[in-house]
Amino acid sequence: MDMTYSPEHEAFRREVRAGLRAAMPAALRAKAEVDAHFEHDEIMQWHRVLASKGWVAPHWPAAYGGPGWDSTRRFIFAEELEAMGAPVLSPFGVSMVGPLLIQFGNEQQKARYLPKILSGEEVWCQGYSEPNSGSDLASLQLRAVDDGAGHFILDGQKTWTTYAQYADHIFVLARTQPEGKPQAGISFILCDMKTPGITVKPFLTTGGTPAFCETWFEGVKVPKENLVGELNQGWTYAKALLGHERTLVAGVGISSRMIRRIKLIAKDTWLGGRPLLEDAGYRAKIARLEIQLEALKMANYRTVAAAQLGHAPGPESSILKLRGTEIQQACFDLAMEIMGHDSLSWNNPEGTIPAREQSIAPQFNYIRAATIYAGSNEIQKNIIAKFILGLPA
Amino acid sequence: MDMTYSPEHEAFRREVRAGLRAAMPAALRAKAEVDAHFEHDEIMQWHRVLASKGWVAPHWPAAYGGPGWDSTRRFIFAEELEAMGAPVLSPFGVSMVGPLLIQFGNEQQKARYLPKILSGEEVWCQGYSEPNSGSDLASLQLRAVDDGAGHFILDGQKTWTTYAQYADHIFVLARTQPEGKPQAGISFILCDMKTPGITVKPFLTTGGTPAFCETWFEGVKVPKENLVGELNQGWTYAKALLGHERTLVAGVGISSRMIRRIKLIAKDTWLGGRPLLEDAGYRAKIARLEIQLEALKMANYRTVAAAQLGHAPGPESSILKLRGTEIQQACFDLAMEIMGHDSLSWNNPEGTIPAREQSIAPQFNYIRAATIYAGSNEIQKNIIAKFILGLPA
Amino acid sequence: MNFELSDDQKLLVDTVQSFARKDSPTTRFRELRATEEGFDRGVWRQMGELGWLGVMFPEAVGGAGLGVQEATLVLEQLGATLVPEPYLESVLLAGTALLHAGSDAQQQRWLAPMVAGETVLTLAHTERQARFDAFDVSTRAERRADGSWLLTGEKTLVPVGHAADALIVSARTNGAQRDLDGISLFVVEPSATGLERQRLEFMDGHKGATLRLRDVIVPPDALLGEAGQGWKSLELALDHGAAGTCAEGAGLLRAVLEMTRHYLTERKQFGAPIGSFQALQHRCVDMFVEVELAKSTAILAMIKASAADVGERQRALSAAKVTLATSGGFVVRQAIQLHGGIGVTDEHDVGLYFKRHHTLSTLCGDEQYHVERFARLPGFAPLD
Amino acid sequence: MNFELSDDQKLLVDTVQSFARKDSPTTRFRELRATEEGFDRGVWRQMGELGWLGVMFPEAVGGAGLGVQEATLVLEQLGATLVPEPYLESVLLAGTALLHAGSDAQQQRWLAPMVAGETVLTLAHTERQARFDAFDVSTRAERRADGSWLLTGEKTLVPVGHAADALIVSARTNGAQRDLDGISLFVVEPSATGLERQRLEFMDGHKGATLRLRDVIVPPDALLGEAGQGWKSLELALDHGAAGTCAEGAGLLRAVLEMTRHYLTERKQFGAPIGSFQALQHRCVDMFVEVELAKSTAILAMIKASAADVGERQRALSAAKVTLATSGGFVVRQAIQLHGGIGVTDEHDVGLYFKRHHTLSTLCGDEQYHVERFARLPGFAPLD
Repeated sequence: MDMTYSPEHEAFRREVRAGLRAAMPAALRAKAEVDAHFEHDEIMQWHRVLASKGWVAPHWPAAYGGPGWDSTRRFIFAEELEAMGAPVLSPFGVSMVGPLLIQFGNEQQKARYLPKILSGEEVWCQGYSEPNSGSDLASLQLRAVDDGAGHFILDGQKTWTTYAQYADHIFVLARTQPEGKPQAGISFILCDMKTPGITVKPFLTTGGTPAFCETWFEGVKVPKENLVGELNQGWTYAKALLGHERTLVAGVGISSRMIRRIKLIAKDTWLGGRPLLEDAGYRAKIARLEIQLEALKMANYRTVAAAQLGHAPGPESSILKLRGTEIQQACFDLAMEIMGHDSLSWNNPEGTIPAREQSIAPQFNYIRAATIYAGSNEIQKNIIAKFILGLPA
Repeated sequence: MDMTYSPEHEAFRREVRAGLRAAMPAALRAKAEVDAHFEHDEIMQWHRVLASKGWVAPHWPAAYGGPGWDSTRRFIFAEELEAMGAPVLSPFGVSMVGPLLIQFGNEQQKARYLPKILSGEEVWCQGYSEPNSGSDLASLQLRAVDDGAGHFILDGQKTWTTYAQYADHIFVLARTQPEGKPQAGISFILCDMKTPGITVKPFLTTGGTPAFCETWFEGVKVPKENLVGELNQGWTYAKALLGHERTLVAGVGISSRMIRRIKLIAKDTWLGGRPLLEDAGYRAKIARLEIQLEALKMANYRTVAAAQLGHAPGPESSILKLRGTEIQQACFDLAMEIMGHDSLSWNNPEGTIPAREQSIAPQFNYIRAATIYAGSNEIQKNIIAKFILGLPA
Repeated sequence: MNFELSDDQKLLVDTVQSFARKDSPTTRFRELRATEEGFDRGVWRQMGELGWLGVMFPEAVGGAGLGVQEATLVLEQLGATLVPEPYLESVLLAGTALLHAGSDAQQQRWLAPMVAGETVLTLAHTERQARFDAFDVSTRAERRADGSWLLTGEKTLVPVGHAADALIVSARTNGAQRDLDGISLFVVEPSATGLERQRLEFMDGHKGATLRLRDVIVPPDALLGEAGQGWKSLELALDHGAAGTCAEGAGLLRAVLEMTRHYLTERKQFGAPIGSFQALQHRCVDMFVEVELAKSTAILAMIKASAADVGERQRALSAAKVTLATSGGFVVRQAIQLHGGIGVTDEHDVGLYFKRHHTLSTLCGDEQYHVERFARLPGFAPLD
Repeated sequence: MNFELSDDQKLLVDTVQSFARKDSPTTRFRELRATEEGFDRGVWRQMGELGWLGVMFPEAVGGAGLGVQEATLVLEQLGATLVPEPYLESVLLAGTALLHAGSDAQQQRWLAPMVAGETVLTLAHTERQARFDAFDVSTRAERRADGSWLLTGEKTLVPVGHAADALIVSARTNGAQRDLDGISLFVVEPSATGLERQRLEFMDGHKGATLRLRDVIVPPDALLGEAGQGWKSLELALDHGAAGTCAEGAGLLRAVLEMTRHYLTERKQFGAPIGSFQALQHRCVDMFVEVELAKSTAILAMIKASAADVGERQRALSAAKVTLATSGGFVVRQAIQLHGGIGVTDEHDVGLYFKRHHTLSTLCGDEQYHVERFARLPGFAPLD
């Protein structure tokens, strides 16, 4: 067992680090330095920068425009992105519908959609959850009815359609068969957001940003060629996607960067006439959190190393989302605690509180969603209890 | 709202404090001072001391030998006992079968048993749990069959019969009707431990003491007059008992004394060249635990004060066992932590570690039972979810 | 020992509760958080007329001559529906300082109109380097030849600082920066020249200001009490404020529990109310336990806030503040988790309670501050 | 980056695992804990013959010339069934000290017979006032005219102290009590006059002794390395020991999880296996998560225990020790809780694992010690 990277991988790290630093526009770099919040257009700007280097979709096969990296290189690249505090790309195109089309789409669909996902010309959003179908996603009710004239007619409502207001396309899970086992009657359909009958209404999160939308479909006419794979197999496709790139869901790099940020805040915060970072009690609090992250990081490395050897993810990989999101929340809890009175400030003009603290309070609120979205942690526990521990039903 | 006691109650406190101090034999006092473990015969010695003062059973009606105190006096008395680290009396006679007989027994039963419970001449144990009936107590299988000649014949096995090896009598829940709802076929039966067919086998707890026994019944012949109340109503009687004296289950006084003990240990423990009690980090750990106890203490006071006014226990009383036992465990966790290497010592000769630390390690192990016995904390939560929060089944 | 409310207290609580539920549901808070002031001076006046603002002040200033217990009982009810009027700041914090340190004339001038609901007050003590040590004062006040005072310094993130008709400002008249001695309290009116108020948004939707005092001149009678002797009054004000946060927190947490219980009963997934799933049931029970503990320590705080012995008072208040932060922190976090996605939308109330809880935990000393204070008090020593 | 075992490691692990499962189930531990020594010298000899005791030592003393990684892999397997032979003390702790500080001759004399399984060793560094600061040494050693050394002091609660054929004792040859400089390591044999060993029971069923050194005279060659320069070796020995506790703990915790999982599947109440109740399922998942984290940091410890950079080594080891204590503490506590009543009987194994976990968490520095050490290491500084 060893934790060193091969010389080739070390060289790769140096190369992408230098490449990323050189490529990042000054305005983004300035924001990254104080971990400021990135707006949608800044994220897309960064998307185009990465696209110009062919680095938008590390996990796509080279045939579709991926850089052809092995899994360790992909992990190193992600670590470097996170370490520099780069904007996080919208996952819906690059990480979700893209890989799904590569695996299950037909050639026309791939040719039509993949290049524009890579280039950033087209932005995607996801239509999974509905007001009455959250944890119980398979109960979804948005209907897609074959009109016998080459179209599906979509009727219903999606919610939590993140950044739908900026999206050119949406991929939806729709009910194409009302009878039988709920999972068996769902299809995966692509839909142009400009199609008549679609209404998007952004709503504020507790973080104060319009991250989510409600999206209504009323008689929305979608060409049948927008069906991905086979009719009524959408659930299978969506599930297949869930296992992808588990090592990224832990958010280890993001939390590492956050702990660094906490320490820098602590250095500039006063307690008893000296920097709070020098207080033994607070040092211990930060250390405990950092140790939790070290443990998770090791579980993550184990998964990465197994992937590099082509092994299936081990049981340790199933804890990554669960514990990773808890640690993300704990980071913001601790940051808010350390900020003291500053933590009460909300989106005030620059200079009210230090720049590095500015986006903490909104994120402290929004990060509560981390243990809810992408399969709530309770659902994750149900899955582990059943499929990994084999506990009786 | 106020937290002062009436002058009468304050006078009462002074009186019982002085009375208890004067009455406690020197050998017991010496052990209490360092919170040493009391053996069964020492507990019974203390029982007889209290009996001589009429203070064994504060909650019994005066007609049966209780001192006639109001609920606040009873609480004060318990506080004083706990504060002085007095041995805790065996509850099976005084707190369990005694009150049950007073409420549901007939005159002959009361006359036969109550005086000897008070005097300590007869020791009782409890036969509830069975190997396959723990949390699901109502599934118990020990049979009591009417032999048509004035007896029940008992066959089966009880377990966790605490201190059965010292007991003169046992009260059992026995199945007198095999059909129908399990709860409806259970009777409450008293049994002399010298009856032929009873076998008692003490077993060690993880604390290293033989606190528990397994008790087998093979053709044990019990006079039918030993049935308490009506046939098949035993479950109702046992349940009625559960609500009694909730304010004592929190163990607030015991935990208060334990926190004092932790501080005294911390004072005599070295860390970095000075007493550990002077270390800010450990002070904070102790303070956090003490604050948890303060909160519980207030919930306890609320229950006591409501009882004094004759009100039914409020919702706060249902948290007492749950949180009280968690705090008891946390006390021993912290004591062990503070003891450092001393916590590894196990029943070694005096002088190996300080006298005040001597019984901590065994209790640290045994106290794990606190969240299991008397209705595991999981069962408590089921009950609160259903009956207090009214959550759907 | 008695935790029942007196008949008078019961009447007061019922009235305030009925106002909070009927006249000030969270929709009113939502409307007001979008406004410049963040609260309604008309409602404030009404509170004055109903006597709520004066419960803890003497009759001489129009009060009812009751105590902190009654004021915190009012605040507990207001907390349940997030009533945004500045009761905590104006009554418990600034009010205490004026009551304890102010002369009769000063009380007539600044306390009486607040009791009547005509003005709002606030306490401006926070400085960046001080964190929660209110005695760490770098704002300076110098006595001028004519007896007036010259104030210089900055007070950060003062709740209600944007709207207060008078601000109680702590300033150092002598001693080193972290001395208990040498702290003085001054009443500063917003019209004072050299006073800059930068209006601020708070996370919980309340408003405030950072104050910059640049050679602000206040008249001789702006000094409350003796020069340099302000610490005891400031400390008491913050302790009363702490009791207020615990009381408001208790009201808030009960509402959060009820909201969650209700959601668990109504929301269906997998063909059943989600409150029928045992893991969520037990979580809700854990919340219930913490709410009862927070409520119990809030009662402790209400009772002991006026204890004659400072050690006894602070032991109770610190225990309550820590419990508000820890028990309450668990409750509001789990409340969002159990609400699922809807819990992180601004449309749902649970997030508003989450935010307000953070404010209440932070003001007047956070969890760590109070753990450490508790461990330093005389009552912490083991009785040998 | 690779966490697969090499073929040699795999063979070693399989052999030890098979021994632990087949030849040393917990029943063997139960028998031995009732004996005076607490372990079996015959089995120890066998371990020597199989090469397990020498994996991390050079071929010159009969070892395999591998590293700490292999030794901790052995210990991980032994931990799963509570194998009571003193591998941790003899190989990781005392062995490291001898390897790092001893001359060739000293290694031949004391290490070689241990590697062969003929003797057991232990490290005697604990003093009451020192807590986990092993540099806080009050035991004194004075050089006598003839070059021999006179040792005076007390070492408390030394695991294996009752049985060790040679003890590595830390003593101060100069400097103040808490100086890093001036600490020396001596080999003391039990026959030394003036050495009193009071045999002791440990909570986990292991045995040890408190050592009283009353003018114990040891020959000149009992000193390992340079006088006064023992700290680095002692520190390394304790770090290797820490890695050992984490590895043994990882084996132990996996066994505890499996035991609990099995019990949840078998035990029926209310007409169903209790593992079908969601609240208990989620608890078991929480245990699973913590076991994976403890295992992950144990791997980290195994790998970094021999890192050249002390800061890097200690960062990994302290993280692993803290995780062993916190994650492991949760696991063993919940294991007992989920076992219910049977879990607090001495008859059931889960209590034995609970006790051993406490020892492993405590030896070589407890949770708080390692949290603070982690926070003092250079790697803790924020990279600006």
